[in-house]
Amino acid sequence: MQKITREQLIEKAAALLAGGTVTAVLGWSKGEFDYDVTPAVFHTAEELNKDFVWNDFCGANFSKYLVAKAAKEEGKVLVFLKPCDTYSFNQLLTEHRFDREKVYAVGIPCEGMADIAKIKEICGEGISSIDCGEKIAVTTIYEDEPVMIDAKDVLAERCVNCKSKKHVAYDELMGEEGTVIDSARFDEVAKIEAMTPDERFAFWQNELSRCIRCNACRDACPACTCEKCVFDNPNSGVENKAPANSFEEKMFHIIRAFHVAGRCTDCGECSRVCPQNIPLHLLNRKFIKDMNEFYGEYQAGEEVGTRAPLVNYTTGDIEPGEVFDRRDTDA
Amino acid sequence: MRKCSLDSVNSVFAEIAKAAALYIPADRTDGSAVYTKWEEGVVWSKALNTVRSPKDFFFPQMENLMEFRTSGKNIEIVDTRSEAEDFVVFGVRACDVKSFEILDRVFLTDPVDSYYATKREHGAIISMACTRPSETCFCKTFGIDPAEPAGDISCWKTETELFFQSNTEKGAALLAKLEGVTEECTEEAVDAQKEKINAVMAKLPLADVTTEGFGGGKTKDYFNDPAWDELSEACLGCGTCTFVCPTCQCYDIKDFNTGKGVIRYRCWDSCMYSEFTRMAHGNNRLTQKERFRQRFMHKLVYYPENNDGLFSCVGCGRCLAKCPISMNIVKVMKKIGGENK
Amino acid sequence: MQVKEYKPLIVAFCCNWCSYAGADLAGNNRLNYPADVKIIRVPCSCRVNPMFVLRAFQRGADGVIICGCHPGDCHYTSGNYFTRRRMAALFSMLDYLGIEKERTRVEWVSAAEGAKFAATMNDFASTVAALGENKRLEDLRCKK
Amino acid sequence: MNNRTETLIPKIGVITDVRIDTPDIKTFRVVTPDGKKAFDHRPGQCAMLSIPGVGEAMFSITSSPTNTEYMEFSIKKCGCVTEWLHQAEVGQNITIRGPYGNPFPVDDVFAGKNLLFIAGGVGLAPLRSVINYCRHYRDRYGDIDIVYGSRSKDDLLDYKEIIDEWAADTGVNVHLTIDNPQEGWDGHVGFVPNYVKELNFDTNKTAVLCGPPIMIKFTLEGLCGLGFDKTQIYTTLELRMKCGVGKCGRCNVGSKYVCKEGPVFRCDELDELPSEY
Repeated sequence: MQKITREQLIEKAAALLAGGTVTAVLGWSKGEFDYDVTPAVFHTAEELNKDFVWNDFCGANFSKYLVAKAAKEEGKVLVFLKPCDTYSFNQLLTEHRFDREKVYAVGIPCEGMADIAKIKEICGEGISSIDCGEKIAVTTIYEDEPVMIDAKDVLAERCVNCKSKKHVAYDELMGEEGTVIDSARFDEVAKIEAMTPDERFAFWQNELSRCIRCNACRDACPACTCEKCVFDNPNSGVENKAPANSFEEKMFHIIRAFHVAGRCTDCGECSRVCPQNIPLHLLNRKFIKDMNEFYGEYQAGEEVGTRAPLVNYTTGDIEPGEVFDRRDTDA
Repeated sequence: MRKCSLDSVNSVFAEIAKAAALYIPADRTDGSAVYTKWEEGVVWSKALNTVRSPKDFFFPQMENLMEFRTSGKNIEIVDTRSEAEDFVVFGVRACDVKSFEILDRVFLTDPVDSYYATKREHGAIISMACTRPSETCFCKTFGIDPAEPAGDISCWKTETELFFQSNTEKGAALLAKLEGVTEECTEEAVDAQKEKINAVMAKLPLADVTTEGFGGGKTKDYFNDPAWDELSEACLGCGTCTFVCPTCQCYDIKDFNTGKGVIRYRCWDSCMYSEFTRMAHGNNRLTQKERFRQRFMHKLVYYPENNDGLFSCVGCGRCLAKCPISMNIVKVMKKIGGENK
Repeated sequence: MQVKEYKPLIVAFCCNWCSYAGADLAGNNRLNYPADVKIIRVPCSCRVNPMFVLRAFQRGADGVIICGCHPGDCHYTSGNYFTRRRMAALFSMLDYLGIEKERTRVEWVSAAEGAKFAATMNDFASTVAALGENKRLEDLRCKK
Repeated sequence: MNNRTETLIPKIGVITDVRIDTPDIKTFRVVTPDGKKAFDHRPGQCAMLSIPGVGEAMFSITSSPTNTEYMEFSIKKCGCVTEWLHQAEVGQNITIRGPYGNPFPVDDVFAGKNLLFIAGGVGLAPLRSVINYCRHYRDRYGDIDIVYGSRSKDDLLDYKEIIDEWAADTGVNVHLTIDNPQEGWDGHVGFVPNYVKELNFDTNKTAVLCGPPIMIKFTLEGLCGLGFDKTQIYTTLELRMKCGVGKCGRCNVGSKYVCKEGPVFRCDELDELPSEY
């Protein structure tokens, strides 16, 4: 259950609209069921009252939408940012992808988002309603009584390993400021690192072979804001619409992860949107973990204007060959 | 009608697999179901449906069409297809079976697409009546009865037994081969099962979605609807909906230079992609709104106009479940259709 | 029939200012290194995009080595420092995906180090040869 | 399986002649390796040409169906396929498949009518096939007027053929124009739409338009201004195509596939389609 209520957010947005501070509100719009929430732009209080939602399924990171919407809207755009979204927000500002003056950012605390797949694992298909109270009450068409689920048990992976409840950017903050969390987000990476090369290869072969190259990971990623992706450009020589074989699957994901390395804030959108449940965050976290180990702790988006590790250097950097030596001696 | 007990379903699979490759829905490591080639040890999934639709078997995401060998100014065209082999797809839901009719009307109308036609000839479909539809299901909207799936053989599953009914010559021949592992039976249990399914269908949250107002000849009514702006506002332009869709059939033909020759292949394409209609001198669909509109207009207006009113959607619910931003055909139908009623 | 000895195909990206000249020197001094090392001259080692490395593997390379000026000696002042970071990250990722780490290497070779160039190539080629053909990052379409 | 037509597998075509028409347009003569015409076609139809590894693209067949020996394609350099073709030499193999699309209704609607052809730039390419077809069966048609404009004298396609053959025919009137004055040009100067208005044609004609979209738009307005009805005017559309047989799903305008139901459309039919071309 979220600490801030839907009504509080509507009230805030309506006041800012009425006061003329903003002309549009980027928010979550309700869907057919209680969990299929769609990002939407609201312009009036009526629209907000009708369709605006804030619940445990508002996972979408709005930062990337600002690139298009801030440029499109005439006035300022109000955006609600969860703590993890604020990192992407800063990162996009660092890269000059939108005009800060066009945005009014309201930080909202987040207690973690629920993963509908995990809920369905517990109560099966046929959900008729979900009530996000103290416990999540899920009613299905097959049972008379709702199934009561502890929100902790169905948290999305990225929220289980939440790295920070702290808002690193906002014009206004609702609720209390959180803190950076000492998360266990690299544990999974370390587990894979500890496997033998053969096991690692088999693991990733199994995961990446599911890729259908729908590009959802790329299109949802707040770090992927190239005007024209190399994988869409017919003149690049690597453009393709289907993963032709295991090489192309790997190439797409290695290059994508590499291109966002140092800029990826680990918001977890890639894994959330993947229709084939590929744990793409494990690729990004590998880069983050490596760079933290090689070049010192760095969190993309923590501050505006910082230099990412891959566009920086020191004269005493570790040699590519030593990377393995060090790990091998550690092991 | 014939039946077997659920405990002995593996012997049925084994019997089918003797003569043809058999694909059944099986759970994979991430928890979702996928059509998997059956062999001893592969377990039939309890999931309602697979993430990817069975259109893959007839219209794969990628298939080689031909090869070119070039030397100097000369080109040689090599047809690289090998002899097609028979295969059986088991556990296809009523909605997905219907999708083959929709694909057939595209690929089997003159001029016939031989790549697709060959696979259709060699493939047999064993369909499966639904037992636990999901909230995302809305096949009834398109006149599909999940209790009466088509296909070469239809199956019904009860708590303990599996029932078989052949619908085509191909199905009858296949069922005849299963005589040793199935037994003759009456239809009572199946009728009871059908009633059960129908009772569930009425309770589904999307039971009231209607195609009323859509169909051929409606282009002018909907094309300039201002609601397209709002609906497409959040669309990321990814291809998820088109790639999980059992009826999306747009494709691209591309060449791959291997260094030793050129492979010409075809792969799925998505009208959601910005490159979809790009030409040397420009693009006629410049924004995501136009691409988004194309997809739904095609399914709800253009396709029925060219195909006797048949809609190019079967209500399988895959796009509802998989869209990263939860925008889908149901929301579009309710918005655009609702406004224009 | 005699079995043909397996010879790995090595792609070496060499910086124009140091390593390429180093390769030249190795040649002038008649130093032996495997003929299956295909040298691609790049203006600076940091010109090597991760895509180059992957596509070399796609097109049939069994090992990829990147040679540049010694750190501090870059013709463009700092190019090879970036190479060092990028390739450390990339190679670590390839290893993470289970691709043999011995197939990739970065080596600093100056224009005066013809002998080092030849020795490096001999060593790298024999390491890769011991691994056998590149199977984990191959594109079968290119292998027919 | 042999009775099946393999729609996606092309035939080999050999370029037997390359004619440089303008600085950026060349005309290619194509036959099969045994020297025959690859397939029969009707005026206005298209063919898919490709170079393996470069791409496949749709081109209108420039030569008349009455030419039974070879096909010609006038191609302007504008994308990767066309650029490659422009470098090709005589003897180069390409692949060809077709014919695709609906032809102009030369044998029914056009029969007995006075015809007015209006083209701009490389837009003459698809019309040349119709014009030559109509000239071949001259007695079936009434007067023929041809309005053709281009950027400059050098950019006029088939200039020699137009002057030597078309203009020499009885009952064929050729009106040429270029966009800007040029030394050595004593003909008309001005844009095609304006020239059409100046020529003030009577409406007892069936008009066929082809050219850049902007020219089509204004010429159409001009013709309507002269009193033409949209049912008297035909044009051709072009969109990205991959299969040519109405299956790959990208060249549709509304429910019509340009590769199947087009590329020839009557202008009143276009009004029925959504404005997405």
